[in-house]
Amino acid sequence: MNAQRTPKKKTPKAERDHVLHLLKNMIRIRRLEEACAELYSAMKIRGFLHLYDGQEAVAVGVMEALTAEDAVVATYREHGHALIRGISAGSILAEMFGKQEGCSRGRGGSMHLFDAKTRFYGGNAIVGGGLPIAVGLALADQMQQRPRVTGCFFGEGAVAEGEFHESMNLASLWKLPVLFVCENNLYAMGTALKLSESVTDLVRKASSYDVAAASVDGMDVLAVEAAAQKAAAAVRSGKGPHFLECRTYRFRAHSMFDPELYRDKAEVEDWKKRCPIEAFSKTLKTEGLLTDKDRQKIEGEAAKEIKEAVAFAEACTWEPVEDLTRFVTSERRSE
Amino acid sequence: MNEEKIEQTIFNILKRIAPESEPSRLSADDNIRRALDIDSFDALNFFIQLHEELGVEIPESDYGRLNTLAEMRRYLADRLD
Amino acid sequence: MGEFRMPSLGADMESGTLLEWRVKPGDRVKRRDIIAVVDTDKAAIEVEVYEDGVVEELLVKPGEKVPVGTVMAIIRSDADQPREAETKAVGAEQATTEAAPPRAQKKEPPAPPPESPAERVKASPYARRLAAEHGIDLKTLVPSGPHESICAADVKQAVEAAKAAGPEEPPPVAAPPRAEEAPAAAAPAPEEVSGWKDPEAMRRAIAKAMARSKREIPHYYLQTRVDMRRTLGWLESENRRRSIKDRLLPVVPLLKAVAMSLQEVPELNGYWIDDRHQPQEAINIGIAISLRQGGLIAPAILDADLLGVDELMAALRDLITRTRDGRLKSAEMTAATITVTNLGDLGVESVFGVIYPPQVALVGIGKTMEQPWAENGLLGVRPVMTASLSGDHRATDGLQGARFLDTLNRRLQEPSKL
Amino acid sequence: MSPSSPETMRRLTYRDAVREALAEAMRKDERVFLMGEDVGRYGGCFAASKRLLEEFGPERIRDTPLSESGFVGAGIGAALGGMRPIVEIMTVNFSLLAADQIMNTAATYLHMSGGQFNVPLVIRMATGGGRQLAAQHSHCLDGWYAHIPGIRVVSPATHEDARGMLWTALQDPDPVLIFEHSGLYNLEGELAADAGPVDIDRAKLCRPGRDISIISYSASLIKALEAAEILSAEGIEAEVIDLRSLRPLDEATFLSSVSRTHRALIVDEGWRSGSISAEISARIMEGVFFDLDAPVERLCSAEVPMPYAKHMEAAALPQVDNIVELIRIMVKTHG
Repeated sequence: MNAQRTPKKKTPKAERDHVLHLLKNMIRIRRLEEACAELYSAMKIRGFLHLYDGQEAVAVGVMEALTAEDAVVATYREHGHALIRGISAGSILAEMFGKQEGCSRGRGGSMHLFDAKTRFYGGNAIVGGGLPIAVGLALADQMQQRPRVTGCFFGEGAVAEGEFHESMNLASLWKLPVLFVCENNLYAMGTALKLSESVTDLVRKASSYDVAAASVDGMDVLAVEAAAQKAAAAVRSGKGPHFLECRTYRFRAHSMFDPELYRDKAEVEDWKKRCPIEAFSKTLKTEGLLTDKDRQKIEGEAAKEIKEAVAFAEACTWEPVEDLTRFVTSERRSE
Repeated sequence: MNEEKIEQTIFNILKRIAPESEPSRLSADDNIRRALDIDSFDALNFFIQLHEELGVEIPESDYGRLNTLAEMRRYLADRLD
Repeated sequence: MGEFRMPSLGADMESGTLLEWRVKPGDRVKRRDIIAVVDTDKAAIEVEVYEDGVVEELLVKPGEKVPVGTVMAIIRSDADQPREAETKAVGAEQATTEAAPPRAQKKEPPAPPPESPAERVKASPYARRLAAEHGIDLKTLVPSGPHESICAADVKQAVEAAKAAGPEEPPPVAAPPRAEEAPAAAAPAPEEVSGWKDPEAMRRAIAKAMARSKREIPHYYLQTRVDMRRTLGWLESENRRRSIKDRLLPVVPLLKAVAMSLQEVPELNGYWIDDRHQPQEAINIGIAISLRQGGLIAPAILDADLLGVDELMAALRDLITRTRDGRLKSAEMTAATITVTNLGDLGVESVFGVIYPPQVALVGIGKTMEQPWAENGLLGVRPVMTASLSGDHRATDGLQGARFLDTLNRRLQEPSKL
Repeated sequence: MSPSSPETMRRLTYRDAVREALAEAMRKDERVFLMGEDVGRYGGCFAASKRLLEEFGPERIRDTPLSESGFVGAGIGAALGGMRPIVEIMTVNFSLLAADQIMNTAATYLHMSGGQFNVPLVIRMATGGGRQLAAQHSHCLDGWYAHIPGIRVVSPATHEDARGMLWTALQDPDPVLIFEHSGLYNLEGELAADAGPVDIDRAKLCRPGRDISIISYSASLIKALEAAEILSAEGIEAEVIDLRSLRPLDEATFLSSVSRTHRALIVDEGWRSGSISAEISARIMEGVFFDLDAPVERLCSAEVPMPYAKHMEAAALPQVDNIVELIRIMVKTHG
């Protein structure tokens, strides 16, 4: 798990290990998602599958600001968050295979990754539904005087939901320790932000609830990390909730069954030029922090991790059908 | 309710439980369970029916005092007045 | 050598139509390149390839609709040699199987002769059951129930009337004999077994089953003495709270303990069939019930492990009543996975029972009686019951049997958990 | 069942019983807190939490904004975070604003997470009609919630249950919905001085009888008992069963009753179509068909949104007279 760090300077020559660690985490996510796409086409993974390609800098940067004690609430596009939070690629893939060794025993699938050990509260597939949960987790921390932060990820589509507004208000009203991370990738499925919001400046919306709010380039992992560190430190010190908009873009379709009729190919290509992995690599090379050999080593390790994870998931087992009705109510109550 | 009526009720129930027997031939001090080959399930049924017909609630701890016709007549008469 | 297959692009996608190839044979492709456009029911979707190599052959033409998984192209990876196209038509057959399978000739079953409304008697299910039990013809009754239906009261009245008229009422168990199999034998039985055959036939059936058991099954026997103080104390306090009709018989906690112990020692619960030990998941406890007219039968309480003590008592009462009335269901006759025989009522101290084939164990319950009992160096008087186990040595060994009796004993020391 | 002596009994309203239960729970377990609209300074819409603010303070008697989805979700989060929240929703109609959180989150978390995250949350709400509150404050949706696996649904009809169910519900590891009928709050009744927790999953035989089983719950139970009293004078002995819990349904109790009386009437304030009464009727058919001496009958609310006018509302709800008349027909025999 990531130790809490103080914010870093933009030219972190002394931080070579750290920047390589960030780069590697983004590459790990990318390779995991590529494997998912392939396994979906091969029918190993079913249901809805939402991939994170392009947005890696957000999960990687924000997770640096959270400690093991903190909680994470995520959405249905959460493979990357789960992986960086510390859930193994093997148990993530096993979950998507529907195997009982999966992190949710195969009961959740791609959209519902859960893990008690890392306080990872899903995998919530109702847009906006996770926000009140994060508010409640923070309320419990506040009432029990625990200096924890609840990191709550959601897309800009959730901003149109009533639960966004109810949660902003509650968190601000009660000064709750929530770090709201809005991943603005410009499209709620296929509807552009400008076609669904009268006010497209999301920071203004959060500010209207007196929630401290900022916007950051979500394609720049160092910028995300710095902003998240600052926000998390404020939240942890009892200053109430923070809202961080990360402007980002998803490179792939919304889900596997999406012909992408709603956006221009050119737009996608433009954003791809700002790929958080390649752009960061380039900067690091220029600054002499990354060599081709470093990159090869990272790629090799990531490929090995994912390859082993796929093999693990393949070897996992199916839960017996007799167990179908388990986990509807708790077993320690029902005798 | 008089003892004769009680006895008739007991006979009727026993006859239902052990149709091949002739309860009226029992003597007052015969052990009924042994004489009519009544097992614990039949015995429970006997008490249930006695309860239904006479409305007497017999605690389990009293079962041991109800082995013979004479004992039953006395016990029930005490509770039925 | 790689095969590029029609991908599955959604949980509900069964097939897709190739719209265009973005590559031609000889083209070099890289992992994640878009090489084809496929039309699904929803829209045209670009499809990527997952390996590096050279397109060797395209097997599906634009416009063709093929099922998910059909090989659409052969990609030669750099390590492969070029090859002859011997298996090129892998997907061709699937590609042409779009035609609907020949429709089976649907044959209408002959219509049953229409029942005239006048013949149909309107009677409640309960009234029908009572009428069947007492041999009353519903057509002879005057309906007084709701919706002009015959209700139970109508049947009861007819039964009373018949009693008053004729003194010679046949006992209910004397229904005509039917050719049933032996108790617990695995023969198919009718839906409901009504009435028992004459004592001689039953005797012969028992003789057959028991002789087979002693001939084929190498029995081993174990027994243990169980301090029943806690169980009886628990039972007494339970029964004190209950009205007569809800009281539990002492055999009920015993059955519950047996069922729970079988969960822990499942080897004893099941069959020996086809030279093979076949433990069963369902715990159906056969209860040896003696019949007043002689003989015995061991129908089963199904899924006894899933029943609480009250349900178990209800099931037992129901089973005994119906056994003695001759109204058992076929499943109850054949489904027992183990048998419990309780001879304690008759003062027998311990039982060494004969296993009902194809079961592999039988539990014997003796009389509970006060006996001297030493514990922690002190001598006291306790109600003691001897439990025994007859085991089929082909299926299990004394170790399992011993574990079972030990578990049973422990269960009976914690009656509140039953 | 044992009759307590008069000096240990006392008279109080159903509302008082609810309030006592709340106060006791707060005193016994400091993780317990009450949250909802106007529960604090106002004292609760139905005055169930009157003066609790003085004893427990605004942290634990927590007024919320009008954000049902937000604060029910926050209750779920707080439960996940180790608290034992009691969330009050003013009326069942308002609970529909939080239906997403109840159904998509509270009821699913344990299962989606493969058994990792249980939600020990209690939600109380007022239900039912009879007070001329018209079509947006009067419905009886207890049975509607009973459709959902993953939650428990209880409907206390008696003072004993109003007093005793809350604590047991708080001990349950899973979400429990408690429906308090608004028509019962003012009802006075007897309660033992030492009344305490009661089970929340068994039906209860309230009145023995041989001729027919009346199966009911909540305020309809009171009407059923009144009807049974009237019928008794005519020689018809109705057995009355209080379901108490609608999920799980204790079918053993009502099936055993029907198998003795051979007739069943279900009185349910919910609408007839797709109701809990339909479920009970089906289970009777499945379980004891051959014991039935008459078709199972149901008395439900008329299938209209609740009208305002007093006489119309009365006609829409099952009433004592309806019960009496229907039973007279059902048990009609040779006489």
